[in-house]
Amino acid sequence: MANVKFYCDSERCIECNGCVTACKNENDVPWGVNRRRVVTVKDGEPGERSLSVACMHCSDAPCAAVCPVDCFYTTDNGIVLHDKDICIGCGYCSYACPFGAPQFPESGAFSSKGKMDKCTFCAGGPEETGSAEEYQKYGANRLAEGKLPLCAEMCATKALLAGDANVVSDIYRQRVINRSMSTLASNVRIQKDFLGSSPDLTGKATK
Amino acid sequence: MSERLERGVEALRGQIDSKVNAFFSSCVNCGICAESCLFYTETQDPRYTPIYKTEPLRKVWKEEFTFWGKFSKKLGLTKSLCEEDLSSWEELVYDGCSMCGRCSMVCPVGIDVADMIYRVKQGLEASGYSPQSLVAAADRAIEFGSPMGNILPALKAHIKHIEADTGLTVPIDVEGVDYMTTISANEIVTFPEYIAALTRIFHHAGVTWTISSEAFEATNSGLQLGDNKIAAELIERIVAAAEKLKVKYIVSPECGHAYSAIRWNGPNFIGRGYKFGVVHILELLDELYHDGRLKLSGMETSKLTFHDPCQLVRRGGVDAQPQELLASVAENIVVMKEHGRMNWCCGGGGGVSAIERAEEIRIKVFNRKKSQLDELNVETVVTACSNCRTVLEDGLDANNMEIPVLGLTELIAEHLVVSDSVSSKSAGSQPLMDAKSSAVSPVPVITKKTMNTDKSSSSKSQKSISDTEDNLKKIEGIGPKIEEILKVGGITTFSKLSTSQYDDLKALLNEAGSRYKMHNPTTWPQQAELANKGAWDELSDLQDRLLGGR
Amino acid sequence: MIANFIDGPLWYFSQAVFAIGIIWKILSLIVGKKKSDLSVARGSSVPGAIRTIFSRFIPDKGMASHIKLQIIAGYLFHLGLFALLFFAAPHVRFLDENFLGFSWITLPHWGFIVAAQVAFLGLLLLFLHRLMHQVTRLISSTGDYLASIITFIVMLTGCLALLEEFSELRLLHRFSVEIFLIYFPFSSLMHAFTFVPSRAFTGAWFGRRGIKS
Amino acid sequence: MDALKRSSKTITSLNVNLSLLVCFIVIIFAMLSFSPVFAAEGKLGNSNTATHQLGVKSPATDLWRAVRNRDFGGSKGMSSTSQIKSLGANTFINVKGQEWRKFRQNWLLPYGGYFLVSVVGFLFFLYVVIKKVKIPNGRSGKSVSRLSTMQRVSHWFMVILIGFMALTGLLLLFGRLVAIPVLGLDGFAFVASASKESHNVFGPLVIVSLLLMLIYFIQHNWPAKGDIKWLFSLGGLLSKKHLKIGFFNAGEKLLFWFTIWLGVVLSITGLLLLFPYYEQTEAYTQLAIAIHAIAALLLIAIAFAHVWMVVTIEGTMDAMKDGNVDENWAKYHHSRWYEETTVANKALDVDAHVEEMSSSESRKEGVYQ
Repeated sequence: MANVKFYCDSERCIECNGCVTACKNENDVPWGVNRRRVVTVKDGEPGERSLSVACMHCSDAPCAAVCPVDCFYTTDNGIVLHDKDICIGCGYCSYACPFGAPQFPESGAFSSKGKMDKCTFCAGGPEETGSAEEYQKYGANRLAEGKLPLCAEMCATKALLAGDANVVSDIYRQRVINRSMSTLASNVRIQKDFLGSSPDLTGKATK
Repeated sequence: MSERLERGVEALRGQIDSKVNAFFSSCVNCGICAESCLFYTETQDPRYTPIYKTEPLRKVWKEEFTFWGKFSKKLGLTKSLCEEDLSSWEELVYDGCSMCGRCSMVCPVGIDVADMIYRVKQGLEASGYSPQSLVAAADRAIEFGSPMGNILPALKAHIKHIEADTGLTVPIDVEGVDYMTTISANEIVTFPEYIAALTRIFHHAGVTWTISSEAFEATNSGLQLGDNKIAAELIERIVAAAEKLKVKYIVSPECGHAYSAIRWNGPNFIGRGYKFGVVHILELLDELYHDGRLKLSGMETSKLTFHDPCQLVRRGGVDAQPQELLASVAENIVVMKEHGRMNWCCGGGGGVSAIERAEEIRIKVFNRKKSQLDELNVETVVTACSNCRTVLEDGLDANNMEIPVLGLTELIAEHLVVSDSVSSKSAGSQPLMDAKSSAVSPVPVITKKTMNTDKSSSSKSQKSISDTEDNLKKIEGIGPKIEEILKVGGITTFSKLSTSQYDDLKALLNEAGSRYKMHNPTTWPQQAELANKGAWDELSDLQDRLLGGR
Repeated sequence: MIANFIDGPLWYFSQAVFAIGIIWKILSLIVGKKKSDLSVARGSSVPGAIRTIFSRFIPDKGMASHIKLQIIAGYLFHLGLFALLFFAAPHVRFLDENFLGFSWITLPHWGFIVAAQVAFLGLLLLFLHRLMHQVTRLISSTGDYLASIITFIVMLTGCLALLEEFSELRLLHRFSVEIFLIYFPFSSLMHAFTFVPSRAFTGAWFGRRGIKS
Repeated sequence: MDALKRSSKTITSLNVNLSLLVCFIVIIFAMLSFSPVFAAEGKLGNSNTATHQLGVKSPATDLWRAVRNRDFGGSKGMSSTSQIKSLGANTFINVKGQEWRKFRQNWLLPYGGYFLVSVVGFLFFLYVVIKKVKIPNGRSGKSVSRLSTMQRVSHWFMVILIGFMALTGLLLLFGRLVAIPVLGLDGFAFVASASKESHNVFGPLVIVSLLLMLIYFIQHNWPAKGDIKWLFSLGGLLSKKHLKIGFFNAGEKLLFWFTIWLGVVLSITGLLLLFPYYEQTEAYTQLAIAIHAIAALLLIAIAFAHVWMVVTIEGTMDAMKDGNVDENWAKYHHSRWYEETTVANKALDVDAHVEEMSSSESRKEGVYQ
């Protein structure tokens, strides 16, 4: 199977937090643990954008590199998973991760970290697929059922894309092209209106 | 197992009861008791740790009363109690413990260590590992009625003196009185003024009392030795005498050890209760005082402190009475940093003072008391135990400290209101005598002069009882040893000394040994002349000018 | 296999040894030979006994400066251990589920950790004092060292298992507790129970004589 | 003389070793401090070119660019927020994570490991090659009291704690490299968990041990005259005269102060690590781990050197066993201290003797003034 990836389209994300809710609901994660979050930049300013962030399932995952007990592993389809039976809750992965994906259930006021929890791409964990232990420890294993992660499936604006990296990038590339075309089209219109020349739309001389 | 070891183990085994079981089960060897024991704090030798002294008993307990001990004994893993143990513990237990019971007061799990050490003593005694001096004393007590031998004649002599001096009668073997007074040997030999004081106080308060000629001795050598049979025999004598005289109470002397023996241990030694009561002399005095039968006048003004005898205050329960009595006759009382129930022992209790070989360590551990006294800087020490008193005097002597040690009963007797006293013809009954007569008076009297800082008169002066001999120690440069030498040489009185020639005196000293050669008797005849004339003030002036009698 | 043994037979065996050992000891103290005191009492023994049971919690003032370490470390250790034993959430839960059927207030997580630290501090200092001070070095027996070490191991394994995620660590803790329970009745650890009768005996003795102890 | 030469060699080599160590630390710190600068410069360059880029660009590109700019330029104009309220949720991309990873994986693990192995290997080499420094003239049998009970208690308390912390800390640091091949993933996991939990529980006790150490040892560790001489002559062995050394020599004082200061650093960073979820500490936490690890490795190396010294110099251990040292040892290694104590003791002894003499005299003869 090919690599799977998340991609969030900032032009489409409307910060509805539907993905967050879907994730929580589907994986039954405890309070305080947010496998996915929506971050908004320039909130209320011109150029405001939102992005839904979770584990990016990096190819060269920093978390896996720094883990002192080597509890991370990457599946055939490029999903970075970890073994909670091995995790000791040291938090090193969270120091290395650029996306703030690793989450720790806080146990007690001394903030002793419990075992790390993070997005599994709805692919469960090392336990037997579909078993109760798997669900209890890692949440749903939708991938085994042939489904994509619920966050992406629930995304109302289809901003959050998940699935085969090639497909995701195709979709996104198509979107970018479409947006470019529309931008170009509007540019053409402007040029036509104000300059009176007919633009070349072959794509060879766009500069 | 040798026969004597077997006897020892058997005796130790017999000592183990619920109490010992609870104590040893609880001991975690925390070592706190060490810090409460003056034998440890002064020597810094960890072997003097109180609980360590009970090790023979613990060994027997462990081996025979615990599952693990029995088990490992079967496997041959434990080293049983052996004779070497007993012989090395003899010194620890007899010489290195005054049974003062301070450890029992501080143990965090509440072990009565002193009680356990007494139990160990019984094992050691049964196997014959006990100090010769104590055994001999016990033998004498059984044979002659007193650990110091036959001292009845001495007692009678004292009584004769007392009667002559005070004009009062000392009732002997009188039936049907309220109180039968017992006296410890030490008081008869060293502090006979105690008997005089008793006589005057009882007369003053109108107490009917008597001394039994059969059982006047209160010291119980069996208790010191750890031999319950001897202890029981000695108690039986007193009980028999008391029953014969049909008294209501036995009065225990000041001696704390004697009090413990008759009051607390006695009934258990003989296996039955008494038909009469036992009171300590201070309890009785306190009662009389409260009833208003003891009228006291005058206050001691010198700075004094009370040394609490362990067996009396800590382990006998006579705690408040001495304080009250002392407060009634003295106004400048200071207390030691640790006082009352937690006062430090003088170091001579539990028979230690009777063991000759223990003298070195006894003097060493006296440092504790010394530093306590140094802190206070007192002029007088009062105590209520003849043994403490002897030990204190010895210790103070050894440390060159000039602090008189007084007995509380005598102090009380000094302050009886004179007018109430029937007989005032005797000089001895005058509470405020001047120093002149005290030197020649057969009944030593504690006077203001002595109480104060008059360095020329040592507390030892009170000991002199003979009227044919003068207290030569009054002469600066003469101590008890030299006094002895002089008296052996025929110089017993001031007048004889005043007529002696320098050369004769020097010859006497040279004969006595090299240690005495250095003494210079030049001024002695001159001093003696003044003393003989009774010119005490002049003598004192002279002595102030002299340095070391030269 | 080993896990089953530790959670099963060994657990019950250790409990039995512990319970029987303590009952046996206390019975032997009650039933055992006692000397009756024939002397006339001045005070009464029962109040004295009760008094001493509590009064010995407070060290003598004059002694305090000489036994600072034993007092401080001793109190730290015993209070910490007591808090851990009876107020740590896992223990309360365990007691609730297995023995009592009811629970009580528990320490928060940070409280647990502080209690553990306090107890460790006390125990380590006491142990080192035992090793280093001339008196305790002389009088301590192998049993005393063993008792300290076993207690230390029980506490340590307990802290290792704090995360409550690794069954091996929980088993280790339980195993060390079992060793502790089995060793308990045969050692000076018994002072946890016998200090009461021991103080009571002494207190009664002093009480009879009218002495505050 | 032979013994002198031998120990001179050992002490020289130890000093070389120490200076190597110091250089190493300096290098590490230098790299640490420069690496972010390099990284920042690179990124800045990129963003500059981006602004000049012409043509159509994806709006998302701007977004990511802005994010990275914000991350490097502090709060330069761009804020990010999230509905999720947890520490770091507002941060879009934490670029420091990569640096931290680089430091840990590329610097700390390899060089830290080499450092520790080489120090231990070197000390072992010295231990094998250099014979023990015997007490000159052998043991006299007489002992001099050197350390009090509490001094020994606090020392061993620290030894137990630092030993334990070092063991668990090293397991966490190098366990993946060293222990996993032996124990396997599952086997190591519970060892590591136990290490982490106990490391956290015992950590604060180190502060107590530092305090005890300060209280009971600081009196002997103030700089004194002769210390510099000692250092320059490498333990008194380059000087022709036998150096008179007080209670501790300069090396021991250095050991003490190194331990205390490294201990303070370790305590502060360690406490930060104990509370990782307090606001605004994520960046500090990363720094704290780095400092904590370096300081710990240094302290462990120093501790090994200390152990080696004690093992090599006969009779040193006695002081920590029962507080007494052999008289000859004291005369040789701490002559000034020995003289001071013996003079004081003798004075006491003489006093006591005189007093005893006079008191026994007076007791026997009854001389009363």
